[in-house]
Amino acid sequence: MEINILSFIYLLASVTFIVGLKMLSHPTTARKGNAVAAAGMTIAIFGTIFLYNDQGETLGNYGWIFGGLAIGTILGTLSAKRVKMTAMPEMVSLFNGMGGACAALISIVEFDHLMHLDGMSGLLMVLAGSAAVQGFLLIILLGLIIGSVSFAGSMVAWGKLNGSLRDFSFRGQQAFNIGLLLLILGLATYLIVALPSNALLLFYIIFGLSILYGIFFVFPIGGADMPVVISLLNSFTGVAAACGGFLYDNKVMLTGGILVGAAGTLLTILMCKAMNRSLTNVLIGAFGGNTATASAGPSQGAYKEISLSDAAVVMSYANKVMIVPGYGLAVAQAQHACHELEKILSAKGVEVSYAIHPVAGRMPGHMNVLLAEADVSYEKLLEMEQANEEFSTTDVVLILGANDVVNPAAKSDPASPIYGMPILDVELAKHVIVNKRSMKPGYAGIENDLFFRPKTSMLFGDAKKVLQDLISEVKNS
Amino acid sequence: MEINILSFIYLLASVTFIVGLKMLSHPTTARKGNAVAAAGMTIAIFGTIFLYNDQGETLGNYGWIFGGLAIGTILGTLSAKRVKMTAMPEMVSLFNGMGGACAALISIVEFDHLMHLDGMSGLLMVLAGSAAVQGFLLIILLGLIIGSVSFAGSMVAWGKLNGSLRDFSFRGQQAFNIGLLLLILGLATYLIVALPSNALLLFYIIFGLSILYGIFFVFPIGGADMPVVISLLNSFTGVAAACGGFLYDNKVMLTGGILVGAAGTLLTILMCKAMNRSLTNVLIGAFGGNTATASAGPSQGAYKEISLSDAAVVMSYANKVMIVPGYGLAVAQAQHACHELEKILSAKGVEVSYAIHPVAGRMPGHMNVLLAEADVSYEKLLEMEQANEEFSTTDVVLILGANDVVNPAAKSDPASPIYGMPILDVELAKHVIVNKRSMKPGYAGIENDLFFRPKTSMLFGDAKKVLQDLISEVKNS
Amino acid sequence: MSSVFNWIHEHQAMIYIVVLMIFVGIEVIGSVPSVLHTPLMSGANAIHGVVIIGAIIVMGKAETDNYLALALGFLAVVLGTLNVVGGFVVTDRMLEMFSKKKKSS
Amino acid sequence: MSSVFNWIHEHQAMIYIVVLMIFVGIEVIGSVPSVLHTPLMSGANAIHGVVIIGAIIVMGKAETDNYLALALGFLAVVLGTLNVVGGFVVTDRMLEMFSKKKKSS
Ligand SMILES: NC(=O)c1ccc[n+]([C@@H]2O[C@H](COP(=O)([O-])OP(=O)(O)OC[C@H]3O[C@@H](n4cnc5c(N)ncnc54)[C@H](OP(=O)(O)O)[C@@H]3O)[C@@H](O)[C@H]2O)c1
Ligand SMILES: NC(=O)c1ccc[n+]([C@@H]2O[C@H](COP(=O)([O-])OP(=O)(O)OC[C@H]3O[C@@H](n4cnc5c(N)ncnc54)[C@H](OP(=O)(O)O)[C@@H]3O)[C@@H](O)[C@H]2O)c1
Repeated sequence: MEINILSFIYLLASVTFIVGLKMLSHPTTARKGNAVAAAGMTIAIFGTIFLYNDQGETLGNYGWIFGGLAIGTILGTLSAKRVKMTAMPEMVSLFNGMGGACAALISIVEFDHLMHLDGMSGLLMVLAGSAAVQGFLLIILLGLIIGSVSFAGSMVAWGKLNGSLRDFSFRGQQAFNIGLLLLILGLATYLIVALPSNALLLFYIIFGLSILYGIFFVFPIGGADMPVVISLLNSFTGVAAACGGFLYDNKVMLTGGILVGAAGTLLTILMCKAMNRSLTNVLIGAFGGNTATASAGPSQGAYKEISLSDAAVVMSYANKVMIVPGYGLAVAQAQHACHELEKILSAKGVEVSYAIHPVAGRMPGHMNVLLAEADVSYEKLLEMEQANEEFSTTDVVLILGANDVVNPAAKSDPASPIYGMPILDVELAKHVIVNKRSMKPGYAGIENDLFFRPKTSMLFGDAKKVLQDLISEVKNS
Repeated sequence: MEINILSFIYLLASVTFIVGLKMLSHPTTARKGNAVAAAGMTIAIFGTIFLYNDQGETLGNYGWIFGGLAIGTILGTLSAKRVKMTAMPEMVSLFNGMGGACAALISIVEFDHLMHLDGMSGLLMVLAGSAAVQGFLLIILLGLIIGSVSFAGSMVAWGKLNGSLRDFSFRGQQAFNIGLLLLILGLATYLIVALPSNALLLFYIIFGLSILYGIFFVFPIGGADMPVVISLLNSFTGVAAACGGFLYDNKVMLTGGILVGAAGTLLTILMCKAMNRSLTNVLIGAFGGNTATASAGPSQGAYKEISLSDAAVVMSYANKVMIVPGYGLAVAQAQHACHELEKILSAKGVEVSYAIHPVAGRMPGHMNVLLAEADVSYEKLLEMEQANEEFSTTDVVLILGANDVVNPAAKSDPASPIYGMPILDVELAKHVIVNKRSMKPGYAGIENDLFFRPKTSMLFGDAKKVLQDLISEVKNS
Repeated sequence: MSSVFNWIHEHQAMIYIVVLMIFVGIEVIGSVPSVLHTPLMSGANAIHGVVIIGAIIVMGKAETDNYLALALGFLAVVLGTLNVVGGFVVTDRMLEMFSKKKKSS
Repeated sequence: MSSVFNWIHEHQAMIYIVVLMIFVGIEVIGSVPSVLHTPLMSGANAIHGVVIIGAIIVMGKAETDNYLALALGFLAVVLGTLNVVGGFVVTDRMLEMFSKKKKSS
């Protein structure tokens, strides 16, 4: 009986996942969609705990299970609540890694179980013929490999995003990676087909190599591309979860996993499209290896600086100011100061709005989230196309920690790695003031010709500090 | 072995159905999509014939099967190739009815089979317990009822569209229909639960009542709403086919049937939306019963006529002429004459284009198909929104057999059954010439105030005849 | 109630397929332009002609002395084929019109 | 080759579910605006946390003297829960930002 109810609960949960994901992809219903999926997940979890029944065998170890759930819930909630908005992608990457690790662990325990079979069930297994065992092994290994790659890759992505890991690649890494992958697949095939006596050792070797592959897979990819990589690894974890569904003939794991696997893959492609790049281009790393040379180009001459007070004056007496926020603004946590400046300028009769490039920052929607946090009103945010129409009537463009998204090389230099990406045409405006800390390049690692143009003046310093100073200058002017 | 290949073929066919339907809903891929689905269907059919294997039992009666296939193919191809473009919806309705009948026949044979079970299989059936038999019966009856309703309904829709059946309804028909449906469901439940000794008789009674219900269901609905009804019956037949899938545990029937059931239902709703009406409104028949009164309103005064030669002169000396085609143009098969007139006017330097209302004619896209048949170029066809912008600069609007789609009551009279439907604002133009045969109303059965407006002149006669006369007049003028 | 859950459990796979197929059916034609409504309806109509497979099975399994089954099965095969073949051919003809139109533009 | 067909035949239901789910997954997020990419990724991330159910089964089935299984199972439950709970909470926080933004407009 219980198992019948559980089947129904699983069906319900599968439907909530689909409906939830559907709702998540529309702005007005997104939040409710998340809640719907979460509700489905909750009933699936508790249904499993209390109603699971495999030919009469129910679950035990309730202490351990609830202990694990409690610890996970507390840690998960706390870290998710505490994390700064700008560190969200790291957090997603971390959680994704946990899911991958979970899938890998399940495979490890099940393999261990398979190796130590004894009594009735062991006998049955052998009787059932090797084909069934091989299918079982295949799924266990798939879960192990995909889960491990996803785990290791996510950890590297996390490290890169929070700045503790630097890009790293060596000559021939591409070939090395492919070799490693082939080795893993070869060993796995051998294990399944031959089932040698040292299977357990082989299994752990495959495990280790998969972790290694995950690391080498993500390491050479540029930090700016991490959101794409995380999305890809996300769909990997989905497939790993689906392997669990095959393993236990568990429909909700199967459907949930495949759903994420498919949707995640499409989402990855959509993300690449938003940056006007192909997935292969991201993975083989136009930013990472090949074009390291491009960044070594010589500086294109001299740039002009502007003093804080001059900048304040220019903006105070402008009719229309456009602020272009970028990754630097997020790093400096200067969104509140930025909103402050906007309000003071508006009070002086200046028309202020924000030009939002779709891939400014480090994740899609980064700038929207950031400015929303500081209560900037929605109408003041202009999308790229809109903004590009407004620039020609703008007096001052204030660029705050943005770089690649205003780099004219994207339009003019076919050799540039960002060539073809649509950019904000700030040069249509009368003056361009650029705030950043140095002349160092942005995440694509390339020079920005804009900084050397006659219309441009540099205003060096940390975005938050500079904005605060600007505010007091404007107040006094 | 064969059965394994068949499973694969079925999987492939299911995928082609999905992909085909997906491609069918985009203009550029639609035709290829149809071919993809057809290919999937072909392999599924031949796969079944040659590879089917139910526990060792293969199919026989190849002569009958191929005979049936041949007859069906020849009849189907010939009638589909011969049918006039304007009679397409009737044809679809007819084919849909065939599918419904096929599903009902399958149920009849299987029920008969069940009643005459003997020997091993009969024993097995009884041993399997009544629950299994009941499930089987449920599916057989569902297939029978839905298939029969779809068949009978489609036949009535077909009759209405080709004009051999008139609308017909009586007071309390709605209640009668609901009662009939409840009776059918009640009898079916009784049959399943009690399995009385006179089951076979009961079965045929249910069959007869279902046919009756199908007839009474469609009869009161206005002929103009037939495309919507056909779409709905189409999704019914899909569900009936899916019942067959349950019956034979046949996945391709199941997936194909459910796919059409779901997509057809959505399509029905989309069609209603295009006419700015709700599905209930269509089914309960705002046009059919309730608003027969609305059509009885008195004529709103006098109308003006225009002579052929005057009409020819007005158009020849216009700068811009807009043609509004409607159902009457299709009935008169005047599309070629219409194209002819357009060419002659263009040769005289008049700018001519067509204003296409989305629900002009009797099926969505009717006018596009019709004019395409006469080789009218695509750029000359304006969609409603576009056309409405152009009317204010238009000198002459020539309305050819359109009525409801230019009825201002849709905007001004909340009591009108078509109130709320967007219309073509022909009155923005300088002159309006209306061609129809009489002052009779169009399919919504309501008066059209436009005909009595000062800007409007009537040009009575069959559209084809009138156009031919206009052409010679314009040539001579 | 419990028999409902039991039924769901026993036909799990079928039910999942049905539910997912409903989602697929709805999503797949989500944004169809209204000119394509008729060809799409017609194409869908041809696809449910898959019921022909049931007719073939009925026909192929009928005992050679069961004339009712033979006659009805034969009729079912003919009608099902009409649905399939006629459906696809009519749809193709409709779409041919559209593509002709496209080319001439 | 024949064993592939055999495998397909035997796991038919599962394969249909997988194939249909792939279609659903792709269709469902067909036209997502780019601002929603990150929350959607995060939400999907939470959903694949359904792997926690496997962890619970592993844990619940472990014999009480099999310390490896107990330890790894426990770790799996903790990690899986982190994925689920953290995933949904983070997504909700992101979307909260958006809805606040909407209201203030
Ligand atoms: N949004 C997405 O979805 C996404 C996803 C993947 C990749 N990307 C990539 O990320 C890049 C985004 O472009 P972007 O223009 O926003 O950023 P960017 O090109 O990475 O430039 C950021 C700039 O901010 C400056 N900066 C750093 N810290 C600062 C601080 N505390 N105060 C002031 N300035 C500071 C840096 O210069 P200094 O060091 O000299 O200060 C740097 O040049 C694009 O290449 C895009 O393709 C985006
Ligand atoms: N397109 C769709 O998808 C669809 C689907 C369902 C319902 N409908 C409905 O169908 C209607 C379509 O509107 P419509 O304006 O195209 O057509 P309509 O309102 O039905 O009017 C057609 C007019 O053509 C005239 N006519 C008939 N035969 C003629 C001939 N041989 N020569 C000249 N005129 C002739 C008729 O008047 P006489 O008898 O006086 O000649 C009639 O008034 C709407 O009510 C719409 O809601 C459309």
